[in-house]
Amino acid sequence: MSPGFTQTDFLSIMPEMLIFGMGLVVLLFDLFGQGRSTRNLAYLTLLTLGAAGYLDVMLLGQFLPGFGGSVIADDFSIAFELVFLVVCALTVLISIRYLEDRGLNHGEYYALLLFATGGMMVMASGRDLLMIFIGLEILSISSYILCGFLQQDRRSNESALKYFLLGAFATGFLLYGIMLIYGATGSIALQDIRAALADPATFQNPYIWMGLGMLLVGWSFKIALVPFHMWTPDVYEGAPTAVTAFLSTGPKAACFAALVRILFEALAATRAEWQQVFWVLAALTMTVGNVLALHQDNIKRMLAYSSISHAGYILVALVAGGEEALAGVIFYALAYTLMNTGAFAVLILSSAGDRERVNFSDYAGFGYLEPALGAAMFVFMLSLAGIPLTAGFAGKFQIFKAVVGQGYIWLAVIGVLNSVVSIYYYLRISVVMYMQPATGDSISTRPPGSVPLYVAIVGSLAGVLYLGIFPGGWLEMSLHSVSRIITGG
Amino acid sequence: MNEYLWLIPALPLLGFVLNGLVAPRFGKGFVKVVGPGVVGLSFALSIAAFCEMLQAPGQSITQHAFTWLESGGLYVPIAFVVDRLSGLYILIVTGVGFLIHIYSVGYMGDDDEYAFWRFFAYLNLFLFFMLLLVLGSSFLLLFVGWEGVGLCSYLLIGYYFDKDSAATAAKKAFVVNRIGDFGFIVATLLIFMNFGTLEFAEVNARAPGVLAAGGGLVTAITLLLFLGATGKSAQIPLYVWLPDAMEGPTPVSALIHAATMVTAGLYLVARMSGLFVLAPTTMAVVAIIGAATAFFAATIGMAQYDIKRVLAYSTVSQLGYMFMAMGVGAFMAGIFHVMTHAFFKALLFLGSGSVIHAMHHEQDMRRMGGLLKHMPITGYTYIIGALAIGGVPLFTAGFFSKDEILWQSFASPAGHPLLWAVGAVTALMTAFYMFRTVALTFFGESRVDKHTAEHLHESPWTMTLPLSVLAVLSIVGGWIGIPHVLGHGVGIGNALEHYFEGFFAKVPAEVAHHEASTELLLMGLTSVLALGCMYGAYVLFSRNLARAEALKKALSPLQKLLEKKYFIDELYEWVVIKPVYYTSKLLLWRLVDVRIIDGMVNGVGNGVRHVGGALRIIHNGVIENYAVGIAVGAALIFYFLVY
Amino acid sequence: MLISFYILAALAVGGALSVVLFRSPVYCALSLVATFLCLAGIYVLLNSEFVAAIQVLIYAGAIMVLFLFVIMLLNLRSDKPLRHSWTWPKLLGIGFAVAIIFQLIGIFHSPAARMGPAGKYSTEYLQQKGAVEVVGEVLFTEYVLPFEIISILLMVAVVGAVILAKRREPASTEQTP
Amino acid sequence: MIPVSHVLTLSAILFGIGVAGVILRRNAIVVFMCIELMLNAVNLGFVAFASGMQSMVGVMFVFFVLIVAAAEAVVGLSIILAIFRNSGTLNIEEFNLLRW
Repeated sequence: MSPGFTQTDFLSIMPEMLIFGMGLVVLLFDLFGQGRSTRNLAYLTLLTLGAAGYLDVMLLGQFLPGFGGSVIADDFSIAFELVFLVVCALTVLISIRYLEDRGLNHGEYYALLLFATGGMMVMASGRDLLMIFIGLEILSISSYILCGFLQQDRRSNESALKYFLLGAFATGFLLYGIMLIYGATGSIALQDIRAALADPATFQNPYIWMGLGMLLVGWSFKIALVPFHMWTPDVYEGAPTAVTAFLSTGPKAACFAALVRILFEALAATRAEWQQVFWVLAALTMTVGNVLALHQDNIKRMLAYSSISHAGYILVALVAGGEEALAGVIFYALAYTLMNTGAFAVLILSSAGDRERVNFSDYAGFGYLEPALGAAMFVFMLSLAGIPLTAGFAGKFQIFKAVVGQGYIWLAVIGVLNSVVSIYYYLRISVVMYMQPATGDSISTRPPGSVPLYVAIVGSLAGVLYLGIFPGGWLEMSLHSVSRIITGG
Repeated sequence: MNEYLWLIPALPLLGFVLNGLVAPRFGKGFVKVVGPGVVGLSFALSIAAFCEMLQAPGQSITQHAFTWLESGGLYVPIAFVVDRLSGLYILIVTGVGFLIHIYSVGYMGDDDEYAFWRFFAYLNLFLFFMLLLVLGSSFLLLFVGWEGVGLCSYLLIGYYFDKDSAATAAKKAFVVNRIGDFGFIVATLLIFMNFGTLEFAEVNARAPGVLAAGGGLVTAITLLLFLGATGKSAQIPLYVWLPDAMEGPTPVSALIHAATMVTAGLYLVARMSGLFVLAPTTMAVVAIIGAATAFFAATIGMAQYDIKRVLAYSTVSQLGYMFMAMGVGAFMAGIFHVMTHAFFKALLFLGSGSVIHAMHHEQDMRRMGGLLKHMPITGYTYIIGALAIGGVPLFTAGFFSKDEILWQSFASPAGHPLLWAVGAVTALMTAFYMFRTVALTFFGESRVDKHTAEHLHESPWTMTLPLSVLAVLSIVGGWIGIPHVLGHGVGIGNALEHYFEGFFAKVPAEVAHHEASTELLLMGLTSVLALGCMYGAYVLFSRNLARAEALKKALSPLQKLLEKKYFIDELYEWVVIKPVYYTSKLLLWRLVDVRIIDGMVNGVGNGVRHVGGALRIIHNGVIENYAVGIAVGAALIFYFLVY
Repeated sequence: MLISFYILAALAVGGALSVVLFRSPVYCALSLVATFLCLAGIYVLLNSEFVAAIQVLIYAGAIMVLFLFVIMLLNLRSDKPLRHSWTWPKLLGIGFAVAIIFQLIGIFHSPAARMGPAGKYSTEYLQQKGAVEVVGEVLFTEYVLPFEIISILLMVAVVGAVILAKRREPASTEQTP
Repeated sequence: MIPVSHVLTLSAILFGIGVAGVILRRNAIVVFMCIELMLNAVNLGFVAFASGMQSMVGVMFVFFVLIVAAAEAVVGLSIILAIFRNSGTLNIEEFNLLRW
């Protein structure tokens, strides 16, 4: 291997490099601009994300392995990277006001968001286990810090500690899995592992199975599948609301990207087995997530459990495999991002100023006090519940259709039943909003600083409806981008 | 003027957008014009589409709006189809919808501006979804409409959200409907799996080839579809939501819970007739459930005092009738009754609304009486409606459609004399309780309290005009389906039968031959008895209230049972809702989450700490327990994979 | 050589058990250092002097010193005796942890277990070119991208330390009007 | 030559002890130490495989795992410091603000 690198090498990781580089720039600016408003840094971050998105779009349709095949820019990674950029952009938009309300003028926040996003992008484009691991760690460590960002708040501390300890614990399992896979195949590159598994002798090797098991445990924790999910509600509840929005969408999508790559590119030969494991996990995850969400009084916590069950829906697609289903994963990742972040944006906006509103009872009569916000929340809830003409429905439809197409009727039935159950708790907030007399008051002050929040809400709303009514474009792109993953080319 | 079908649902949607977004700026006058206006236009277009459809080859026109989903083998265009079934439906939906919109202008006129535009926005939105449901060419589009109407129904039942009962009723409706939706979704998935398409036309056409007649699969699919239909059309066991749905404003009850939405289940069954005829078991279930619901709801209706509740149970009962018809393979008769029922039931609801409006939202018939002289138009039109539903022979719409159903349940190859008997008894009960309402409300002595009596007045023209139009339709609407035995003599053919010639799939069986005299005999028998019941109810409840009370006393246990609706709501509460609630709460929440997962509670206090072994678990630390979960899960996965 | 491995291994296991069983965090940390040093010894036996060196320098030297520093800074008391925490979820967890150990040992000694194909970095090759030199060469050619990207991780850690651990004034005084 | 399977057995034991420690201990710092133990078990496995297969990949991975462990230590101890300041304890059983 020659130390000289070609243009392709650099092209393949250009968006990631841009994100990381600009993260450092944001840090520098923050250093020299002490005490001044960080709003400009937020806008700089948005600009960066836009530029990275532009680069990604430019790279569409390419197939650029770089650095000895350890990273790749293909349509799969780009599709996911676009999702991450949307996640990050929405998070930045909803964070500005949130941080200012709490007097946290720290530009590091945006730098960390950028680093976390870069980590996710590395995970999506990494093509060996080391790159994926490093991306995951950048993401995880940034997330731990973001969870604990409200340094004075015990809940935030506690959230960070729980996330950190359990996250590191799960990382141990993940690493052990990588180690065993390496031991069995002598390589950490996904393509080489695939080649090694083509040999039936390797296929019998218990290292492979144990390694697969360890990997599944590690990823299941990161994606919060039952029974590895228990940290989720605590961490999500305690973290700053804007960070919760980020955590419940971005990292999960990134882990699914990495998981799909690992399972379909490297470990495709073991599919029959992990399919069975995931079948059980998916059924458990959907059911437990939904049942527990039913009993929550705190909306953040309810959304945490709901995010567990949504991970279950996506997992169903992994069980099915196949182009259709994997396209469903990408489609759902974006759909879930939009509807979930939108809901969080409404939470943050209505909590702006004097009082925090995170309990159901805080939203009594909200639909009449704030018709526009109430309607937006209603649409987000409908989408999460999977009512037609919203992104949530299109995503679920795509997934369940693929699952049925592959013959997993019972899994589909469990999924449908769950999505029926989920209506109850998503509906609960609309019941409170529209059918209980107002006890609270409308958002008393509307400081000019809320504009980014409104942009986030309107943007997610438009996205949810657009994906619901015209799912064709994004679906087309998703389908296109997974074709090569399936064939392993 | 060629690609205009999409406008039919789009116009109400436009109305929704205008009323919802712009209206607050322009005030009530704007809403009064836009709300009904868009529906009127939509009605005009529907007529045009209907006429065009009649001329078109195959009596069906399809127009593609755009492609919604296109992915690997599944191509879901947004396409609208007007054929003989949906053509009739859109006429009913937009026509009756238009009249009810006009009526609402008067009925809701007293509400404040804010509530007013909200009401029309919801109502327009409802029509949009209903039209989507009817016009859609595939299951998917139908499902969009199906969910949409459920949503609007929910919003409109809970319209008076400050009333607790309204909010509860709304929730109940939504929840019960979801149970039905589950069946519908699973059926759709199964159909897609077996047919690879969700287009109605294709599924119906290929059904005999793909699914074995009478096989388990087709029975499962149709039963699941029927489960969906029972949810939407309020049949046993999912009927409980409809009577409670009367908490909504009366025009809503008329439009959604009598004329249109509740017939969506029937539409689904009729639309999928090709599948249903392949499953004799399902057909039998449909017929029996329909007959049972018809009978059961009618008995409850006899003992209710709330005028709207009587009408609600009557609706459930009539819907049961229609399902009975479909169950014996008489799809046409069912759809015929859907149409006539839409006319007279909307009329009855609007009439009751007019009364309620005049009585300042009093709905208890025990506090009415003798209203005919105060509000003649309302009174006479209501009586016409009652005559129609009671089936007064030869000149009301209800007679023809009801008689068709009864005859088919007797004579059709899938029919049975027992079904006929249940249907006939139900018809008699219907005649009885409808005239009970007429007598209690419009005749006899006035039991209205003084204050209200001073303000009694006939409703404004916006309300009486729709009443009059519907009254006319309740009479002439049936003439398109005059049975052969009657029409033959005077040289009138059965226009409806001709219209639906060859549209519905037929139950594969030998057609039993029945004498025309049998039909005439049965017809005459039920008609005479029905007339008798009407007269009896009229006499009993307008002149001899005292005797009615005595009768009631004599039958008090039965009366109580009926008044309390067989305690079905209580039964549901105890058998279904409470157990589910407590299982989930006690078992899953307490056991799994409090004890195992989240076993530590310092807040419980020191006292509890030393109580018993089970609570010792409470001392455990959270993170560790979470880690335990991970370790256990890990070990199990390893065990599965490696060993 | 095998003997020294067993001795080191026994010491490592003993150290590890002490970490779990000692009540005082300081003792735990010191036991952990001992375990790390034993592992470094085993790395030497496995011809990975480079790893052994960084194990001592970074793990035993830097990371554990940080641990001890924090423990001292917080002036932590000893935990309650462990026997107070034997509750059935924990027992269950321990049981399954032991099960995991046996599952792992089971596969390591399974006759079907075999390692991947041998590479070119044989002991002779390493001795000939110099072990550290080879490591350096590989690191800065094949692994240069992860090497660069991991610097971001360190950056994140530094930023995190500042954000999380820096003493701040109560939030209200920093609020911009 | 030391048999690879023996080294791996040691690695399995250390890993299991780490897992048990995480489950058993209540002091956040000690829990974290047990996690470090798990990571070391992984490293040991990597080195064993690397020497057994005459491969460099394992050594590289150990290098990166070490850096990650260092970064985690920095962040983890900062979190522990922050929570100790606010609550005065490191007993994870007392961190119970966030619960059902």
